[in-house]
Amino acid sequence: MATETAQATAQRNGAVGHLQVEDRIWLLRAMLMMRRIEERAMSLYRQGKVPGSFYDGFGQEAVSAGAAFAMAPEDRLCILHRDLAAHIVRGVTPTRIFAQYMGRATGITGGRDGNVHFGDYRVGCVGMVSMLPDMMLVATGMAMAFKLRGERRVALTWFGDGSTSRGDFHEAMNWAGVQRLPVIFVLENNQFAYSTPLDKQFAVDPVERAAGYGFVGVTVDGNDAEAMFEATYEARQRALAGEGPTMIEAVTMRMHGHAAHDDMKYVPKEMVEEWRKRDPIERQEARLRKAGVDVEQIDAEVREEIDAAAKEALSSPMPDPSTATDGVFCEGEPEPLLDGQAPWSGFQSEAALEDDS
Amino acid sequence: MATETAQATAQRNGAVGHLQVEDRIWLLRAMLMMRRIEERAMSLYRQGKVPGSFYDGFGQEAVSAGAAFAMAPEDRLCILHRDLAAHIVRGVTPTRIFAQYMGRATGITGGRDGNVHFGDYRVGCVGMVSMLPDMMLVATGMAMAFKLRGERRVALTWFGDGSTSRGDFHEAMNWAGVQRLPVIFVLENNQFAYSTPLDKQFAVDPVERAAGYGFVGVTVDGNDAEAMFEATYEARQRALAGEGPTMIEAVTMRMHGHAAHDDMKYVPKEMVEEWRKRDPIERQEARLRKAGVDVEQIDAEVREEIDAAAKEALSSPMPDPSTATDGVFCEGEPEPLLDGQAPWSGFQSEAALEDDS
Amino acid sequence: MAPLTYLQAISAGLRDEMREDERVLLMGEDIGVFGGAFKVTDGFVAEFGLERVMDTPLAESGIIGTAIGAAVVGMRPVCEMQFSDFISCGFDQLVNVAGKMHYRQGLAVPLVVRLPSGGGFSGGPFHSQNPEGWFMHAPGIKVVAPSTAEDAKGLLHAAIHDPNPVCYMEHKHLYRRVKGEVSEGVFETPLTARVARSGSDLVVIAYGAMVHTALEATEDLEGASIEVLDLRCLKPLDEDAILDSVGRCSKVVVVDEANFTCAAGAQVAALIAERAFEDLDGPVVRVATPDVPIPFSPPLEQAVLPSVERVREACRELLEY
Amino acid sequence: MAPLTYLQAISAGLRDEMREDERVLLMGEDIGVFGGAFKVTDGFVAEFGLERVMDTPLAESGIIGTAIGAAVVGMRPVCEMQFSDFISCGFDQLVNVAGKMHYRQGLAVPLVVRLPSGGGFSGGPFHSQNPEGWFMHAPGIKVVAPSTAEDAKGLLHAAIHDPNPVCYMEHKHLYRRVKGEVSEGVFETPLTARVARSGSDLVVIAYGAMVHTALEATEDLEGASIEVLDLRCLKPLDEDAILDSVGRCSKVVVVDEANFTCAAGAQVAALIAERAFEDLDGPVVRVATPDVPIPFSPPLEQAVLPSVERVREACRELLEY
Ligand SMILES: Cc1ncc(C[n+]2csc(CCOP(=O)(O)OP(=O)(O)O)c2C)c(N)n1
Ligand SMILES: Cc1ncc(C[n+]2csc(CCOP(=O)(O)OP(=O)(O)O)c2C)c(N)n1
Ligand SMILES: [Mg+2]
Ligand SMILES: [Mg+2]
Repeated sequence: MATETAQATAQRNGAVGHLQVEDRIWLLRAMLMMRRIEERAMSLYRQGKVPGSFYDGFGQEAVSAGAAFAMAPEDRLCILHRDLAAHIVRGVTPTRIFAQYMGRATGITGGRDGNVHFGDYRVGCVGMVSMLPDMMLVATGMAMAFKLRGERRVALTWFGDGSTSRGDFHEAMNWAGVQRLPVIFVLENNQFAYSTPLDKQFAVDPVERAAGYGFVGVTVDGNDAEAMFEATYEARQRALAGEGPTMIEAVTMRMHGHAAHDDMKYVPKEMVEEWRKRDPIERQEARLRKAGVDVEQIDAEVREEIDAAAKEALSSPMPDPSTATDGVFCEGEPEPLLDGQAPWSGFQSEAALEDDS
Repeated sequence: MATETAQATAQRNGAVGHLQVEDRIWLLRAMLMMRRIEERAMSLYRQGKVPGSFYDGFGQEAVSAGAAFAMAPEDRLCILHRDLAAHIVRGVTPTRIFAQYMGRATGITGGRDGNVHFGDYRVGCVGMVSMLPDMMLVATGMAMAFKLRGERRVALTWFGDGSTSRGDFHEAMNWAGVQRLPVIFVLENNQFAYSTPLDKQFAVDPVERAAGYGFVGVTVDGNDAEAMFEATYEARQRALAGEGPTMIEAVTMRMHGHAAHDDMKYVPKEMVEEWRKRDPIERQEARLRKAGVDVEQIDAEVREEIDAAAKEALSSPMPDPSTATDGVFCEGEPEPLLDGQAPWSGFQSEAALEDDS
Repeated sequence: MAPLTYLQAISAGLRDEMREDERVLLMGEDIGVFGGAFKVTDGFVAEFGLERVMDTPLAESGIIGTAIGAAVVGMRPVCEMQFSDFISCGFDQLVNVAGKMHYRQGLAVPLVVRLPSGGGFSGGPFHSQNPEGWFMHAPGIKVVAPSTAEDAKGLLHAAIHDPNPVCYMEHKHLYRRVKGEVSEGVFETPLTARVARSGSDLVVIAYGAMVHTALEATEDLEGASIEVLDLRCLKPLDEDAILDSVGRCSKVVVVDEANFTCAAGAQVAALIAERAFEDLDGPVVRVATPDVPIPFSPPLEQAVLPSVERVREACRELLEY
Repeated sequence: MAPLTYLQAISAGLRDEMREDERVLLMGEDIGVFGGAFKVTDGFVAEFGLERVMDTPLAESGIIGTAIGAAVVGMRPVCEMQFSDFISCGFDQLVNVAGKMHYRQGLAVPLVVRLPSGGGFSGGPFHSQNPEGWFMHAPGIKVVAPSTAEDAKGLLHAAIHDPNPVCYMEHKHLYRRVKGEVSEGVFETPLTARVARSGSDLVVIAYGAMVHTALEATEDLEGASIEVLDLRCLKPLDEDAILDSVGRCSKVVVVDEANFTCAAGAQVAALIAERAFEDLDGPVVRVATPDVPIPFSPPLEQAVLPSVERVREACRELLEY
């Protein structure tokens, strides 16, 4: 199986134009939410309100927004540390995200885990561990269960260029290929792993390896939310059709340092300049302006929502120290993963059709 | 980089005819030694003289004999559990091998480790651990040191089809590719991993993956010792020329069970029959008969040597229990890896040339 | 009631759970068509099919990691490590992903990892390890270690029904050497210690294979009344049972087969030194394998593994204290 | 003599060893161009070049495994884990390949693994662990844990010159908080314990960051004379020093930051209960982090890590015993 661009496959499958204007607005909104939340979180961090360190995905918003947008409520996701928009798409509220960053009792992990290390099982997500890319195997295992039970569900996870060097990348890719599982691997190639450039991680672009595992690898402009949606949509169709996994390489750029403390001296200025011209949000805004949408209005709404959310989170309580050792073990019945929000209009129409029949 | 057969590259590099008759006899002798030692060890096992379990490489003798034969004294090897001929080529005596199997004080590990889990650092080898394919990383690290120090040396290790599923396979392949290290990875594809057939381990032949790591992958008839030599010879030349790693897939068949206890019910009879016709030793014998060599004589000599070795090993002492806890830590200066035997006539002539100059 | 070997009891337990609950999924290397390196799942494919008795790739991190994924979406995976030694290759997924999941985000990981462990048959450094101590030290993981056929089945039931990751230590040396009456059908052994023999002069605390070593070593010690406490569950540790035995016997020998430093026995001895100090009439004596890889050759292996003689000697000395 | 922070002392030690011995090779993620996540190797590339200060792929098994290969052919690799937590991903290579190599075949593995460990700064469950107990339980591996700047440099020298695999536990919370006089040039700290403060009524045994907690907690305990023993080397354990302190003080509190069960402190307490029983005038008290992942939020983290107050309380109670 040769590598192909998402566009190419898109044409082949005639899978273009899945997005209505409302969907394209949703994508913009999700990306704006991510950016505004992270901007605000960064200033809260500088004010000492966010403990530990802080990681963001500035400039990469399209990767998580576009991919998550193509996933159905019953699908399951492992969201990584540059993928805040995916949490938004699934229905996690900004208030709980701020509370999470600030280690409040009302955050997704209730202060047990930090910053971006979270996932809300109530919306079908399993929170990432720090060890990269361990979640590739967890996602593969979820897909394995779906296949065993004959369920029409797909698992998806993101992972970075650096984490492709870890053994778990290989064990997951190989396992998913051997068992032809309904799983989507989104490689977030943002040019760096902390300070380490690509050529120290691999001699050949990892998307080329998909074929060596027996499935499709596609390369997508990771700064184009709609292209990300299309590629993920197709990957999901393949998975549902029993054609196995897909690896999607989203080519993008980490526009901020690895974490709050990192001044990224090691990144050539020109490189950042180059990529700044390809901002995924400006790109989506331009598209929607052409379509006559008032994007300023949307940003204003987002900012308002974020202000309110931050305020609410700031006034929410810290966890009670007396609960610090609770819940190491589960007692009683395990909580099931619940379905998440799936705002793409296509799902509603599909649902409608099913209701009719 | 596309995959190619050893024959093809052999022609291209005009690298044929490296083997003199004496070399081809050496290859036969090494394979015969391996087979006769393992036959004898198996009967010693059945007599209860070999503790634990016993693994052999019946039918795979060409893989280790041919590859090891292409390595120079100063090269370093990690030999695996189906590769006894490689120990013979490097100069480990049958007596010490029998003593190793029987857990005697005079075995390579002095009874500390068992059966095939050994390697003699005095002949440039690092003994395998059971965890597969951990030694791929150790070999890669040796090659890394050679490159850092600007030494003209190559590291080589073998590993099985099943062990390609482990993360360490990937971490080693990737690391060696990124750093373009002088290391040779010999994939011993013997159709099974214990009872597990290939299609449960990978969807695509792993040799196809070499390109995805940025280096050459070649497929060789693993039952042809001379083809194994040629492919390894070329790989070593590439490594010395700074062209990085090579992965050699030796296609062969595990003709016995995984270990002494395994009746291999899970292997189709016809498959074994098919492969029996391709016995690597008979093949080498046929070649040498054509060349007028008295192969029966060679086998007779080997049997004699093996008889004497087994006898000597049987009379050698068991380790002293009072030493059981000695040597967990190294005290004093580490022992260096020493050079091994390298019987290929090409090395002698090379050496001769150097002496002249 | 039928007399079963320890190994047959594990098989019977697995079969019952597979029949009772279709969420139970067996995963491992060579467990399907071949029936497992030790034949624990022999014949399972015929009854349950290749999908539920899954021959996996040779990839321990993959086995644990995918099992975690299956567990969080409602399966009840039971993973077999071909030898417990190989869990080192799946260590990260087990301690970091499975062990910390529920505490971090309230998501349970009902996962059982079967770990054929222990030495005594010339398995050598890589087929004889007792890794339980590593997992006792990893938060969020339970560890059980049956010593009898009955408990092998009962603890397996408990482990599979537990909503948490459980390391099920099955001692290879007991597989065929230990035989006993095992109740038919499904029953559960509580995650608590068991008094294997009650006594009043001294208690030997052990688990797994060492319970049998302890019983044999103390069968007849010049008429002394020796209690043997079988821990059965190492994490959480049954502290009450330990303190109760020590309170009644006042002298303690703690035995484990694992390497000495930071072993389960160290935790047990430390517990006693802190919480039963006043009950003690002598030092808390430990018998364990020294900090050495398990050698292959019989005379060497016998020299390092805790023997009946060593345990008897330790008890005799302590009785005389 | 110049006052250096704990972190500067580690850097100085590494620099000295790099200058002294060209076989010394530094390997790790982001240690070269970037100078390391904690800037321990800041500026090293300029002096030693990219080859000897190697930015590796993101692959811990690869780092340990290739370092082993380099070590057996004569290099002296010093590997940095970006956080000690990530050693779980290189666990197998360290315990099975490096740890057992010399015993099995007489081949030494002179390898140092630098493990930035410990909590106290909201690092959360994956950036705060203290994994030393796992490696104390693995034969063939040494474990050192400096608590002062002087020892940070001296123990690094000892570790790099040791022909065995050594886990060098550097506590992140001490990096910039601890400062002290450090001798210039190359010197070695022996792998033995150090009396941080001598006393006669009670001894607190600790290592790493907990040494400072212990010193602060016992500075002024109603005039009681409290000894603080800094273990410095956890494997091999300095048993003589421990038994000597206990012999003189008769009361012991063992403190470690690691999770309670099977921690280094369990081994120390068990040692005392077996070998110093007659010297004891009270229970062997332990203070450690309970068996819980280290939570991120400050009030939760403070609640689980051993605090000055908890240690003081434990000492006070034991003194009254
Ligand atoms: C197994 C492992 N080793 C080291 C780290 C420390 N670390 C955190 S993020 C990071 C870089 C990750 O790079 P990449 O995979 O490209 O993801 P990105 O942050 O660029 O999205 C590293 C080395 C880790 N998280 N996991
Ligand atoms: C990491 C690891 N897991 C499991 C095993 C147990 N085991 C020993 S040999 C073997 C099969 C190996 O198959 P392959 O790699 O093809 O080598 P072969 O024996 O066929 O030469 C297995 C599963 C092991 N040695 N290492
Ligand atoms: Mg990246
Ligand atoms: Mg094989």
